[in-house]
Order: sequence, then structure tokens, then C-alpha cells
Amino acid sequence: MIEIMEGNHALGWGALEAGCNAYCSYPVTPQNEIVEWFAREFPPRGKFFLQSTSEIESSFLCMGFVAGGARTMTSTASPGWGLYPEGMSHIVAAELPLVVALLMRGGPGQGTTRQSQMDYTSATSPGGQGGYKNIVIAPYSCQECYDFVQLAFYLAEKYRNPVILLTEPNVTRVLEQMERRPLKFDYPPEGKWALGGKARHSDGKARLITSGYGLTSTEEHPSYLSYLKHLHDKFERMREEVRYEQYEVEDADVVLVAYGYTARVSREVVKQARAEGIKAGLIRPVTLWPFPAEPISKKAEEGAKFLVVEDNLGEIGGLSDDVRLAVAGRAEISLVTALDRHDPGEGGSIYPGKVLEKLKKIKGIR
Amino acid sequence: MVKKVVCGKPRLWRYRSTSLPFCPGCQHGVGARAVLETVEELGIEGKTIFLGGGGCAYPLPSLLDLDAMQCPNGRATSIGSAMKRLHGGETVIITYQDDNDALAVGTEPLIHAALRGDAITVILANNAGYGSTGWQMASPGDTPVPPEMDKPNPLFPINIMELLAEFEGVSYLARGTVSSANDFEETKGYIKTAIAKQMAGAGFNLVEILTACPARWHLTPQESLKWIREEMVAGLPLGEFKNGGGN
Amino acid sequence: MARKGEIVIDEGACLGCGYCEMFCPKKCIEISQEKFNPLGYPLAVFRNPEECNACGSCVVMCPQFAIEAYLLADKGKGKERS
Amino acid sequence: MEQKIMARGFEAIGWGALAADCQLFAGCPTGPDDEAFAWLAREFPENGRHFVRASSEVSAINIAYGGASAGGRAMVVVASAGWGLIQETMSHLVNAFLPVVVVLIQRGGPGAGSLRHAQMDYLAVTRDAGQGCYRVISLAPASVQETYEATQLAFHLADKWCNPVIIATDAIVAGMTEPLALKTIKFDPLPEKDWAVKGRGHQPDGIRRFLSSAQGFIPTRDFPTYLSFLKGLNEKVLKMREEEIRYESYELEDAKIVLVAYGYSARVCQEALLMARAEGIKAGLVKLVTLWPFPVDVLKKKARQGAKFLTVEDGLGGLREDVMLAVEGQAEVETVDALDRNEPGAGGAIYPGKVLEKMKKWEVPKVGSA
Repeated sequence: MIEIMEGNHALGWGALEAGCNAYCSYPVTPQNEIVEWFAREFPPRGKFFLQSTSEIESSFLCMGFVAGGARTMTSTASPGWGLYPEGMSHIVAAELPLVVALLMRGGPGQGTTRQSQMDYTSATSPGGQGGYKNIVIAPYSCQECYDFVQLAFYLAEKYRNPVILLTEPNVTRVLEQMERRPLKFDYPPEGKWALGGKARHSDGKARLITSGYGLTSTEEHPSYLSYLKHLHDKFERMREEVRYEQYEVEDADVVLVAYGYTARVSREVVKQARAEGIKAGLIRPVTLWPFPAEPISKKAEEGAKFLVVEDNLGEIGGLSDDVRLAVAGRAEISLVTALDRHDPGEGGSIYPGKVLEKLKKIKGIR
Repeated sequence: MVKKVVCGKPRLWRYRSTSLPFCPGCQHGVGARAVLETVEELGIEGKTIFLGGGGCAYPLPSLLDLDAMQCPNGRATSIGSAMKRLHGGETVIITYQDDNDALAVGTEPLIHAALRGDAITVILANNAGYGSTGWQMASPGDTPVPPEMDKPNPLFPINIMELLAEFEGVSYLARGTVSSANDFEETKGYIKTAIAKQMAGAGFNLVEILTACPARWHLTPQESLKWIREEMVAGLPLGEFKNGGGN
Repeated sequence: MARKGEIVIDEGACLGCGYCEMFCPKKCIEISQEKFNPLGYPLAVFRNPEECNACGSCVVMCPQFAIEAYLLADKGKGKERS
Repeated sequence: MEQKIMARGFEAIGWGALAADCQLFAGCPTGPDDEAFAWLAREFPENGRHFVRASSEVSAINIAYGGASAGGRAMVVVASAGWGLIQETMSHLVNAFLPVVVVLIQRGGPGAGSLRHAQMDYLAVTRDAGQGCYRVISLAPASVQETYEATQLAFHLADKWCNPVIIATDAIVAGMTEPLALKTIKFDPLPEKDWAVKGRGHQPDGIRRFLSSAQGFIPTRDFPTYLSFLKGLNEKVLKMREEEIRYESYELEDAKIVLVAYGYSARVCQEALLMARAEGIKAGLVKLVTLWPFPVDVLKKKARQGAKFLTVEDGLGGLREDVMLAVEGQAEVETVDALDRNEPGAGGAIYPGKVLEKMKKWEVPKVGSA
């Protein structure tokens, strides 16, 4: 049944579908609508909604919910995201599943209240201590918000590691058609790690959760090195969850690489370019980590040129770095960055016209 | 001749052949005993979750036979707030935090758990200082300054009882010491009342235990207890400060 | 007939802090100058056992849980402390 | 007269701060940075400088934020556990163009990790860990003397670029006791901090000053719009990346295997280098002095000459990514990382023997042969 909905709410309905029963976060533009949805929909269903006093506290309240065995979600926007690294690092260390929706707004610092894609690096090569990894999924439509939040809960529980949904307000604030069709995943059997008091556990034995495996040895991880080896192997296994989409890449000699709202812009550009006889294609990472290097490397081998379209400072880093790693010097990479926005104000964004202009410059067309 | 055990290690203590990871005379062990014996006597070990804070008391959760968690520095109260919601009234959440953990790094979680009236019991083992990080003086809770510090205390202690007493969500506040067997019994009484309040869902409660830290205070264990009874109690009076209220 | 008691000190746990010596009402415990544990801490030693009535003050005050108190009773039942 | 003392790495941070005329330190003791904390607590007040014991790293970095806004030289010392708490303010410092020196003493991670050394925070230090896109110069001392000099350089670079600067050391380098020559480094003069907020009456021109970490969103004197701010930030980062690269190279000329390392693992590599050369293996070392900006060109040059690369880092990968970016697929890159530590406990470390063992995996022509 087709409905009209905004992505912020679709995240909520998807979470509900996935069996999420605890949500805690701190309102910050532009993710306030997500908080409002959970505040309105969770309590009457007997599920936990809690507005915390800061993003630090929401990350640790979520750690409490998860450690108690709840399927938990939190959401924030860029200014709050800077307070999450400590909590995220402890949650990763304690191997707890958590879904984090991050709506990117202009940065750094207080930044703007409108969209950007400038938290790519702090999400994919995380800012917290200890060199850990999180799966990062980038929905670019209301339907995908609904679908990918369910995928995120499954992957979080499968690997017992946080999963980040990285998107922008101009994706989640737009009213779009979508269909609420629940997705089925075979979740792993219920883990034997959640706390609840000894009597709750079938074996009656006490359980311990800790984020300091270098300070405490447990049966599961007797030494710090055995724990690090376990973590390293888990992050390697997580690389199998890479997902991407390709649009008209087969015969393309110029390949755009983009996610989120700039991927929708790029699909429009590919259509316009094809209409003008330019063989352009788009590789769209759905998971930003693990990064889909293979399709990019394949096209680089075939001698295609690349145009990275990201509302970020590409010369400094971000998606462009991962593309450069995948291309490994075999092809020329051009950038469309936040400096190409159509308007100097905070509302400026990347328009198809600008991308097409740069695409033509690569092809040497006036 | 019949030989019957009167008392010894708390039953919920996982046997360790070597000594506890605490300095000689440190009273985290006695604070832990007060909590564990209370949990035993109330018969709630099956539904109790023990949340340990950072600092010297960090190893405690791994050494006892309760569902437990070693929480990041200062965050045990937040984690407890969430777990209490999740498991509801019949689960007992007890956090064991020292003064650095609860009153410095963890001020925000502590105060807002109290404001929200989350029915958890915080055991605040106040030993006036940071032990595991090289014995710094703590900002809160140590008035007057231990003797070896000749300078006046540049930091004003937090009297958590006065700070939290005003919050409606707080149902019970008490401060005791473990500087003698009688004090120990009295403090256990406070903890028993606090847990009973929690089980009745009567809101946030906190029991502060003034514990000795001879190593940082540069005092012998005996002098430390004397210093608690004479100097520390002067700044942080004992007794029940709030009994009643909460939701 | 007076309560007769006895205590056993776990020498692997005792760190010689002296609380037991300080709180024993009958002066039955003393921190010895000769016996030390592997870490080099002086050990608490059970002195004049006939005085001990298993009141448990030492047990409670010991931060290392190193002491166990026993009640010696001929036949009849002994009063459990707690 | 140059004074020489025996000092620990922890103390060298304090001596460097004094030499750089740092006026304010804020910190919250977390192992293993507490010894630096103890020295500062004793010495700063004695030298008429402010020592503020903060309740947590969040308040510490914000106290330093205030010190910098008032035009002072401010510093914080954090350990890995607590590093995650300062990232929001780091991002705000970047937006507001404010200079603060952050000393990170790395310990095992993630989360509470361990109290011992590690080098697991490379990606968090060299990339934008907080919100938004930015970069921060990070220095990696490998000895007590280098720690002392890096601290002075950090204050200079922070003021020069009006940007935070990170000194990323670890508990081994910071824990060592080595001779320290106390000599204040003379840097070329920097403009006055005319932008500092002091109270309008204290401003020489009587005009109020205004600082904001929402530059671009709130129009400021230098950046009327968001795009102008982004251009300014972009230019500044590209200039920093170009001008502030620092590294040391050892026996690179004929090297067929290039070790890339920093901090304590760089010293491990210096030892491994001697062992390799003694066995006729043509090995060289690039020792990073700045983690960011990364010395791309020297590695690119060696890659074109057909060298192979071995990164040596006591972490779970990070440095490898920057070497791969630099060599752009023209060279093999292998790693020695935390999983190669010599013993399973938290105190394990990377030893030269392990580096040599991994070097021998490649059959490299011996010295003297073609």
C-alpha cells in the first residue's frame, strides 16, 4: 500500500518493524523529527523512549539499554555526533549491537542547520579511540530509510557491533512515496550476554559485560591480545557486508561515484549525459564501510575516468580518499565538492547542472 | 566439638586466592561487603545487576557472583537508568562508584538520573581522591584536605546530599562510614532501606559511604579511620538526609 | 557457658593493614613482625585464642575478606551472628 | 647556558609547555597521562601559570577553548580513554580558528582498553574525528627530547595556523627517562592575536571582538557566507598540508624495503634497520614526525623506484591506509601491527626481531649485488 511519508518517520516505522524496543537520543537540528516520531509512537506501544540531557548521555544510556538486552536505536546530527566517539568506542569494545542514525549537516563546529556530507570520514574511519570499524549504510530515499534501518538492526546484532545509518536531512525531510513492506532477516539466536539478574538466565550463572578487556581477563577473552585478534577477525568478516548499486556503468567511460542526495543528483546527470551521447555511469556505494572498491577498481582497469560527487571538501578527504584507494593510480579522478554548491548560503547544495558541467570538462566537450 | 562458621567471605564473592587488587587499608572491600551482604540478606541476588564505575573499584564487577558490568568512567548511572526502565520494577540496579566517578566525570548522569527519579540505588564510595590514576586529590567530597596537603583545599567539595535532596525524584539519601563495626552495620542499614525503596519503585536513592584511602592520604590505616571520623565527617555529616518523596 | 570462638586468617589475602587488630575487642589479633606474605606485607596473627568469642568485628572490617570466624560449641546450638 | 637534566617523557611535555610560555593547562587525570598531570600540577602554579583540574575531558577541552579565545596559549593532556569526549570541541575549535595544543598519550583501546601503551588512534588523530570536514596537524615524538621540542613546535604551529595541534605520543615514549637538553626554540615571530576577546575596553582600538564556532552560518568579519568560510577552511588545510610535512629518513637511498613508522615503533625500526643492514638487506626507514600532513612525495618516489613498504604500528591498521594512498598501487604494502606483539598481556609490544622477520618475507637482493 503506497503511502506518502518523510524519511525521518520511515526510520521509525522501519525500526518498529525490526523489533526495536528502546530509543534514546538528544534533539538537534535536523534530526528533531526522528525524536518526535519515537516520542509519539513508542510509549503507547509499551516501548522505551528517553530524551537524554546530551549526546554523551544518550550514547551511554543506549549502552545500558543494549547491555540489558533491548534492541536499541539512537539518532543524532553532526553537532551531536562529535560527542558520540567515546560512547561508540566503549560500545564497540563491549561488543554491543546498536543502530545510530546520523543526519549530516554543514560543519565543522556548530556549522549550519542544512544538509552536507561532511561526516563521511568520522563515520567510516571512526573518531573514537582504538581503531575500530562500524558498518555504515547510506540510504538516499524514504523507502531506503525504511528498508535499511531494518537491515542495520540485523547487521548490528549479527556482528554485535554498532551500525551507522548515514544520510542527509534533504533526503529524510522530503515527503515521498513509499511502501511499508517488512523485510525478513534470520537474526542470530539470542545472545547469552545480556544482563538481567542471574535468575533470568537459564543457567543461572552471572554474566559480565566490560569495555576494558586490557584491564580484565574473562573466560571468553583471557588476554588482551586474544581479544584484539577476535576484534580484528570480526572487522574482517564485516567486510563481506559490502553493498553497492550501479547505473549504466557497463559501457561508461566516465564513472560518477556518489551516495546519499548527491547520488540522486548524479543519476539525473547520467540520464542527461546519456541523452547528449556521453557514456556516463554511476557507482553508488550503499555501504560506505565496507567500501565497494571492487567495481571501481574494475572500471579503473578498463581505463574509465572518475568524477567523485560529494557535498564535502573532497580535496581534504572523504569519499574521494576511498575512491583514490580503489583506483590506485590507474585513472584520473575529478571532484565535485561542497565548494561547487549553487548558493553561498547554508542552503546551497550540489545541482545536476554543475556536475554535468564538470563531466563535460573531463570529456573535453565545450 | 562442633565448629560452625559465623561469618567470613561474602557468599557472593568469587573466591580469589591472592589479595584483592586494592591497597592495604583501602575500604572498597568493606564497601563491597556491605552491598553484597545486603543483597544476600534480602535474597535478591537473582534479580540484581551490579554496575561498577571507573577508578580503583573498576575490578569489582568481575569479582562477584552477580550479573555485572564494568561501566566506562562516570557512566554507571546512565547505564543503570536505562536498564531499570528495561527490566522494570522487579530488577534491582545497584551502581558502585567512587567520588571521582560519580561526582566528577559522572555528574551529569547522576544529577539527571535523580531529576528523572530513576529508581536505582547508587552506592557512592567517597574516598576523597583518585586512586588508580596516581592519587590526585578529587574535586569533590574531601573537606578538609588530608594532612599531607599543606595548601588550602582549592576545590569546594560537593555535598551530594544537599544537592540532590531538593529533587522530587529522589526518595532516599543517607551517608555513613565503615570506620567501625557499628558504623558498618549502620551503613548496611542505610543500603537495605535504599534497596527497599528501589524495590517499592519510590524513585532515585543514594547511599554515600566515606571510605578510607590510606595510600593517597599518606596516613596509616588507623589514622585514616580517625581522620574520617574527625575531619571528613565535620565537612560531610552522617545520617539520613532524605527519607520519603520520589514517585 | 561463654561463647567460644576461633578465627582463620587467609595468608594469601591479608595485606597487614591492621584493622582487625584495631577492632578486636579482646585483643586477639596482632600484626606480626616476623611473618610476611609473598608480597612482603606483615601478616595478621591470631593471639590468645581463648579470649575470642567470634563476634566477627575483625571479619567485617577486613577489606581483603581474609578472615573467617567460627563458633565452637560443645553440642548445643550456637547463636548465628547475622 | 644549556641545562641538561634527566627527565621523563611526561615531564618533557611540561618543560616544553613552559618553554613555549603556555599560560593555561586543563586536564582530568586518566591513566597513563596522570604523571604529566602531577608534574604540571606542581610546576605550573609555581611559575605563575594556571593549572585547572577539570572534572572530565569534556570540561578540560572547553576550559582550554576559553583560554585560547582570550588570546592565551592553552593545553590539555588526554589519554585514549577520554579522547572520544573532546571531539565535538575539537571541531568547534577548527571552525572558530582557535589554537589549542592537545597532547594524546595513547593507550590500548577500544573503549577502556588497557592502561598500557598502544598506537591504535592513528585514524582518529589524522582524520576529522569530530563533525564536519577538517584536518589538524599532529606531531609524533619518539623520545623525551623530541617530546620537549614537539610541544614547543605545537604551540607555534597552533598560533601560526589558528588551529588545534595534536601531539600523539604513547605510554612508552612518555614513560621513558632520558637526558633532556632544556633549550627554548626560537621561532619566527607571529602576528599579535588581535582577534582575542578581552572586553571591549581592553581592545587597543576600542572595537569589540566576536568569536563564533558557527562561522559561515553566522556571518563574521572574515567569512560573510558559508561558502566563503568553506573556501577559507579548504585553503588553510591545503596550505598546512603543503608546508608542514616533517619526517626523518634513514638509509633510504638504496633501500629496497622501506619501513614506515612513528613514536616508539620508529625506534623499534631503527634497531631492526641495523639488524637488516647487518644481514645485507637493503632496508630504509621513513620516520614520521608529523602524522598529518603525511609525507606523500618521499614514499611516492621510493615506490616508483620499485621499493616495497612495511608499516610498523602498534595498532589495528591505520598507517597502512595512508601509505597505500601515497604509493597509489605501485608498491606492495605489508604491516607489522598490534597482533604481532611479543606477549598476549596488555604490556606486549612490537620488537625489532618481529620487524626483521617480516622483512625477510621478501627476497630482496643483498647489499653488493645488483
